[in-house]
Amino acid sequence: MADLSFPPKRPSGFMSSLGLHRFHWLTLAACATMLIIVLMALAAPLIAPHSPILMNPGQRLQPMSAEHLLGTDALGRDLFSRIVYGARVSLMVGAGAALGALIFGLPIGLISGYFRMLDPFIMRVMDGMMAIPGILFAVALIALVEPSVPTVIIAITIPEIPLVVRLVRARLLSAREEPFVEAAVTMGGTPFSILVRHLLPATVAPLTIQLTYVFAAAILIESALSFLGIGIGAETPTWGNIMASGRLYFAINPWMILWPALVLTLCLLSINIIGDALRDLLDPQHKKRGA
Amino acid sequence: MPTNFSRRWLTGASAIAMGVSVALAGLMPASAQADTTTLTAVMNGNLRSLDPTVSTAQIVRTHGFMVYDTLLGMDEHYQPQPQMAEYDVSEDGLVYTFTLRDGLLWHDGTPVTADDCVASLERWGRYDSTGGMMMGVVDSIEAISDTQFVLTLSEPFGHVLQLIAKPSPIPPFMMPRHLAETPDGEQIPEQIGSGPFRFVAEEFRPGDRVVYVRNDDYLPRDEPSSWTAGGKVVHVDRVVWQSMPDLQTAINALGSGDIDFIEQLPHDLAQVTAALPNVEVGIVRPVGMQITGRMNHTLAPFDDVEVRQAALLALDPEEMIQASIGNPDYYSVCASIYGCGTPLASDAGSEWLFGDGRRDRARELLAASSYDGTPLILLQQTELPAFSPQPLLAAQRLREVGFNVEVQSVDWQTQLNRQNSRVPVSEGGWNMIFSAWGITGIWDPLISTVINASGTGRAWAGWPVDEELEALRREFASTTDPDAQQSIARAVQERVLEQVIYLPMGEYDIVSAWRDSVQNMPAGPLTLFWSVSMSD
Amino acid sequence: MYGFIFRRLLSALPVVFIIAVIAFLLVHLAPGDPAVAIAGDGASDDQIAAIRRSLGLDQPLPVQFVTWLTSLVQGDFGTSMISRIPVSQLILQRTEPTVVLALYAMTITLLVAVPVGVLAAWKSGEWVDRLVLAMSVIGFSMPVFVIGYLLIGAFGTNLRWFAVQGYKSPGDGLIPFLYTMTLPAITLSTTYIALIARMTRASMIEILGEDFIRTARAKGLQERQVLFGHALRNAAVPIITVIGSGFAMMISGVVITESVFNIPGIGRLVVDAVLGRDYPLIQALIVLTGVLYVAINLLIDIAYAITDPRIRYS
Amino acid sequence: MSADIVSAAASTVLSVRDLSVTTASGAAVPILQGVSFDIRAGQTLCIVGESGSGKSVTSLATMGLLPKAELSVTGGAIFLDDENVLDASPARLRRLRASRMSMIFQEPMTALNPLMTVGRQVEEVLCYHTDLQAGERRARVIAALSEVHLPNPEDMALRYPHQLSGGQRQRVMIAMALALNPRLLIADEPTTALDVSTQRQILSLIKELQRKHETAVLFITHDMGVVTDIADNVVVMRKGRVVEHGPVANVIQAPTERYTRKLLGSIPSLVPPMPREIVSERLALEVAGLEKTFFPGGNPVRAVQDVSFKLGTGRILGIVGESGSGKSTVARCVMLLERPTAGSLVVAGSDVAGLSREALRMHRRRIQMVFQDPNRSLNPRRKIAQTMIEGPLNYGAPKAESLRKAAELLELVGLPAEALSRYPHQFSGGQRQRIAIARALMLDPEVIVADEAVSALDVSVQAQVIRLLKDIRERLGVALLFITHDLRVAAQICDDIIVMQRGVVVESNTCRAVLTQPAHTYTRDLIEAAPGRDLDQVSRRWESYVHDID
Repeated sequence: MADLSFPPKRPSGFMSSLGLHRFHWLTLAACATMLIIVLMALAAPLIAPHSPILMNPGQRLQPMSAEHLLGTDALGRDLFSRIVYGARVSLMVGAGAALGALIFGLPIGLISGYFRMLDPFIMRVMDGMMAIPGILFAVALIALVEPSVPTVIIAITIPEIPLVVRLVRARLLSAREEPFVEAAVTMGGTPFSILVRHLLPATVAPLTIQLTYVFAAAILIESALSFLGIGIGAETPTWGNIMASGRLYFAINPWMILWPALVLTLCLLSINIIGDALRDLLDPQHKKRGA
Repeated sequence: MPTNFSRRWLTGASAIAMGVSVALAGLMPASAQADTTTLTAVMNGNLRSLDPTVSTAQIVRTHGFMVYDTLLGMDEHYQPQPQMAEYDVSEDGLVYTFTLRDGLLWHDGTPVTADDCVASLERWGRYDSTGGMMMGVVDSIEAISDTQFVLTLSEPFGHVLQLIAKPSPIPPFMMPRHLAETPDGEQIPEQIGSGPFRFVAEEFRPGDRVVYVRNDDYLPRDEPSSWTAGGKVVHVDRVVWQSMPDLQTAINALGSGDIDFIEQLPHDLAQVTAALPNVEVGIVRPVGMQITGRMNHTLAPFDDVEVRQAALLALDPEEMIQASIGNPDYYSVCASIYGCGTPLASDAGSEWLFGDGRRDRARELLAASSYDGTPLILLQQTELPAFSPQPLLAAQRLREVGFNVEVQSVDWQTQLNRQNSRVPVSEGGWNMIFSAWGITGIWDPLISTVINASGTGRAWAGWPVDEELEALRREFASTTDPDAQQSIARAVQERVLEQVIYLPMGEYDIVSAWRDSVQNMPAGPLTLFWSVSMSD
Repeated sequence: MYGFIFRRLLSALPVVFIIAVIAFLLVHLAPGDPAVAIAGDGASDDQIAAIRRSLGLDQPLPVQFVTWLTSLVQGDFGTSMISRIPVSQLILQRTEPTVVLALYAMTITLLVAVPVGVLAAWKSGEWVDRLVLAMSVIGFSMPVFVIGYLLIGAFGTNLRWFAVQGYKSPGDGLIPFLYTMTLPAITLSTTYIALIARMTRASMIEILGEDFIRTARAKGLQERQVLFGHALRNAAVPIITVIGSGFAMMISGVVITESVFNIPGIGRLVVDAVLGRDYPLIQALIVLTGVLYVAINLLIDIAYAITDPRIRYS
Repeated sequence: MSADIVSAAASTVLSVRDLSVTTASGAAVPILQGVSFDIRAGQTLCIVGESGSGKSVTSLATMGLLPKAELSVTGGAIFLDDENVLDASPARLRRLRASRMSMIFQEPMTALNPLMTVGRQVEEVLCYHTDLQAGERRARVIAALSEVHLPNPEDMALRYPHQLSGGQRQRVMIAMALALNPRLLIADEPTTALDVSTQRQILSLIKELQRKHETAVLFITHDMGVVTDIADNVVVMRKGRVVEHGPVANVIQAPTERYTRKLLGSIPSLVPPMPREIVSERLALEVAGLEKTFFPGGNPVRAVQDVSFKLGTGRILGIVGESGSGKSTVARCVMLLERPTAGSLVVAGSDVAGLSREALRMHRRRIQMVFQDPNRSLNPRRKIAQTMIEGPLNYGAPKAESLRKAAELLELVGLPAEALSRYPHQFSGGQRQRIAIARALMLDPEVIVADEAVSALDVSVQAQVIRLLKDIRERLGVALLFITHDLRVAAQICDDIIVMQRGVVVESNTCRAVLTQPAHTYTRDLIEAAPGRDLDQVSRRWESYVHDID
């Protein structure tokens, strides 16, 4: 028969496509930066020369020196050590928000996309949640409850949930129309088996991409909340509250804000670049469209 | 403020090419109010509530002194002086007769009557805790004519005049009767006083700006101005309180001439601010603020005096104040719970605050005490820089002597909310807070709410109970002899420190900054806007 | 067309109701007591209890909700618990600066982002495109307040080209307005420019791959006409949609920008209201921004229907 | 084929000489190699070839519309009236477009700007290339629209593309292309997306206008039938090269190349083979009074009305009709992917129309489906093995046994068993459709519904798949409901045919009867409109070449 010629066996599937040769150098640099930041967070006690919380009122507002690489803050705490430890909470907030958005957004999105009866109600509630600006919600919730790492994560996560729900639902609705899903129906698939085998996998790629952006957004919002004075407590260093506490001293020593801002920006830049790379990788159609 | 704007614009324009600036300056709007002098000030805190009889917030009190007047004023020697009224005391010290000055008018044009003042005093007595104490011994207050009223005591009380003259925490401001009779719990509906400034309600934007204009009908006394006493002569047409939540922004604005005065400068920035051209930095409030730590006496472990003592001994007042103020020029440390250098100041009980080996004693005391290692909750407010570092430093020092501490950072309003709640720690309660009290609010044992140890709702958050201390305060109240007052004050101080009613953690000056066009800023227990003038 | 608008309006109603419910619950279920905030530091229990009674905070929650919703429907937002000024008046006082700031920022955004996005799409894959992409990612990654501080430091304090803080309305004259509001507007628009330039690029690239663009080129049209006459109009729908959904983003930018530049707008009112526990004000602000969001997206849907005859005629 | 570049004769409008195109990025993969041909004024040259042959690239290169980032011309010349367009500046090229050469495209749906009235789109050509005043332009637009026989041209000019039918849109495209009487018209598969009757009208319109304006036409198509109907000369292309080139009569009647013969041999004949005997009286599927009404936006649309038919075991029943005739809705109702509004559905003796959800699931195994687009009917994330055994696993079959069966069935459809461990994207379109057929067989169904199952395939692959389906029917005795718009395909595979028009059955009979003695005018029109009626004998002559290995 004519079309029996097989194409050569090419690497297939997601894992093998992770071959590094497929990445732009920028993506590799972003991955390396994130790796360094994650390592910095994990090995903070080994890296930081000082305690991030021990104060020394006699050593306030010191300039950069061998003893204090980036100087000290208004309480005489070592700025470099605080930035190193700050990576912990900032990453935790990002990961927590991404995970939270996934844990709540995915099931709600699946329910909404699959059980059409509930869909109008769920979507109206989601519309209502979307209509309230995230920062307004977070500011209100944190100020009204109590600022702690979990509260901040919850306050940042909740406004992200509707976005995830909409994404999952939209993906599900379009996947339902795919002939291969109809084929699964004709082959006697149960709603559950179709959901697990055909619909859920279709949401993985867009969801992964979306979650990287949630991750970045969460870190950014945490810093904004700290800036407004309603973030995580001052004992726990976060990049946001380091900047917030440096705010008063911008005229004396702008680096108290600029160093953490630099690290924060680098981190977010890396996450965004990784998100874009994932999009190119996991959503080839999008790549074709060029975004 | 087109005038201000023009000035700033010209400053800015000098930086760019001359030709361009000349061309652009031609486009500037003409100054509409060039002959009006306006003093624009950035105050510490936002004026949200306007009722100075209800709120103890300092900004509301400052507002009170703009719009309202008091029967008596307090001069720089802490002495009561006639202001709206002259007074006369009977031989036995039980009958006080007040006679209003002639020509006093409310801002709505009606004359001030004795009736109004009686109602105002009664309202004050219901809200001010020390005022309430005095009302306990007042037999009657009655108007005997339009300009005279009589206050009769049922038993001797040594501080009637001081309380009526006191500038803190709730001064007895005079207002028309219909305002003074606003039901309890409600704020007065409008701002009508007899003070040197009128409040411009139409221009009030909470959180943004408050506008006052000179009260042209005000009759200043003839004596020279001294604190809240003497002649309140106003030389500016308008005073605008501009909110600037970001102090860095405020300093930028002062440098560019957008504003004329910053009430409270972060101490760390005093130097850079002073270096700005045409800007001066100084102290207009010679009585400063005391950093006050407070334990919750109703909850374990601080219901045990030995644990409280251990905590007090673990802390070093010098270091605590240094943590937020830094520059030694701007702070002082003393044992006095009445403020350093006040008439009643002494070093009684100073061994609790100073000396070597306190740390070790703290450790021993704690080890022997009932403390079981339960984590303490320290609230840290993050908004007001003067006393936001102390909880962090305290936590560090307390940990070093064996306490288990958790710091919870909150905004200022949250701290207020939580400090006023007596619930257990598990339900959002607290063990220790830090705040700052103006010296005028603590400068004698009677006025000072901080040492109110009645355990009732009239005490400040923390609700200490100490009958011996209360007995001393009552004794102080009824004593009129200055020497006896001195010795009772010493005893009170010793008792306060020994029982660790609260933690006096040093005193700081309030550093202000102003444009050099602002002249003769008056000294006072609060920032006052009479006497000041502006040059071009 | 009218049927379409009517249907959209109808579907917006339950959303508005849900916004109201969320706003009320958020404020009332959380701990925190406005009475304490009014009384200030050093207030006694008795004073606080009296204030609480006078504010109606001792009523059961459902009663408070019904009372609030009833007056809300009648257009009465209540009175600020803190300053005792009607909430509507407080909000009106603050509306102009925010609207002016937002419009100025939006003007800058559209003037910059759309041409830049079109350029990037046209030169897709070339260095201009990469530069635009890189700038947009950086724009996303910088906290708004850092951008604000950098701009103040460079153009305010150092070069003295612009004011460092404050608000001037366009009524104060064009030059004072530009002098004061340009830095805040740039600060606010940075993230937006990044977003919309990116969206424009993506949307344009998609449209430029469409058959009718090939038709337009086959007709011999110039690239300018192809890009702006044919492609941009078709690409506009997703761009406009982003402007709508980015509204929430703008609000968060406004909150920060107004704090940094000391602009007496809604953003700062939000923070003040929350920190002061001013329940009626918080609720009103949440409901109003929510309704505004719904309204803007409604308008965008209608604008969408107007640009696209396929919707208009169905 | 002469490779030497000679100056084109005076009457030659387009002369392509030795044109070579490669991919622009990465390794330069050749797309076109040494393509040469000429077209003279008033003549039509057809380029015919299967997908990937490079026929569209040739046309885009001529217009200067190659996507620069992807493809680049590496050699040769394209003379338009002695001017080498490859050397023309971008500005000159823009001038040439529409005025000297213009182009119409395959998809009239997407080739027009949806946000602009069609009149405005035609006017744009005049705006850019002429100095006419607004009033004159408008008159010219109306004239151009009436020249392509659009009714009410004044009214049409104000309409948006979505308000026109597919045929009308293509007429607008032609009006736009010919508005300035260009010397050359390039038509890239202009009728592929249209129904046969519309196709016939558009082809005659192009011929009419060509005769009127002496236009040279470069016509690109994959359909040999269209070629015989309109071409003067033919270029047969394959994998970027010209395989055969000459006057249409020569190429069709006496092809010299094997590939041309194979193409010709693959064309299904409109004359059905002799009917097969009915081997079993058993009915696999019986449909009676089937109705389906949709409610888009609240208004009822009766997509299918009173459709009844019987399908015996081992038989193939074709449903033919143009787009919108309701044939696919019938298929979806039979599969119960749509619940019918009314009617009965009896599969192997049991009525299934009103089954409960679980009973329905148990029923589904007896009737399976092959979808139109093999790219989308296999889950791209799942291996062939997973896709194949999904059905049996759903019904509780053991995995090992299912895998064995999958391997057997793959072999049956002509694929090796190791295909099981691969992903769909590793196969060609034809291979994927074979897999889809094998999958449908996994559950031993009584009936297979094939909805346009060969429409998306190249003609040579199509012939192979048709043969496979017939073969399977022969070996397994399964009944086949075959939905198609292509009468030629239906003629080759069906035992019986029902013809549908606007939701109703207009004719129903044996295949031979329907195609040789159509009773209904609609059927007659359909047969009439099928292009290349005289190809049948040619096609039969080269039938044996269909199975050439490429």
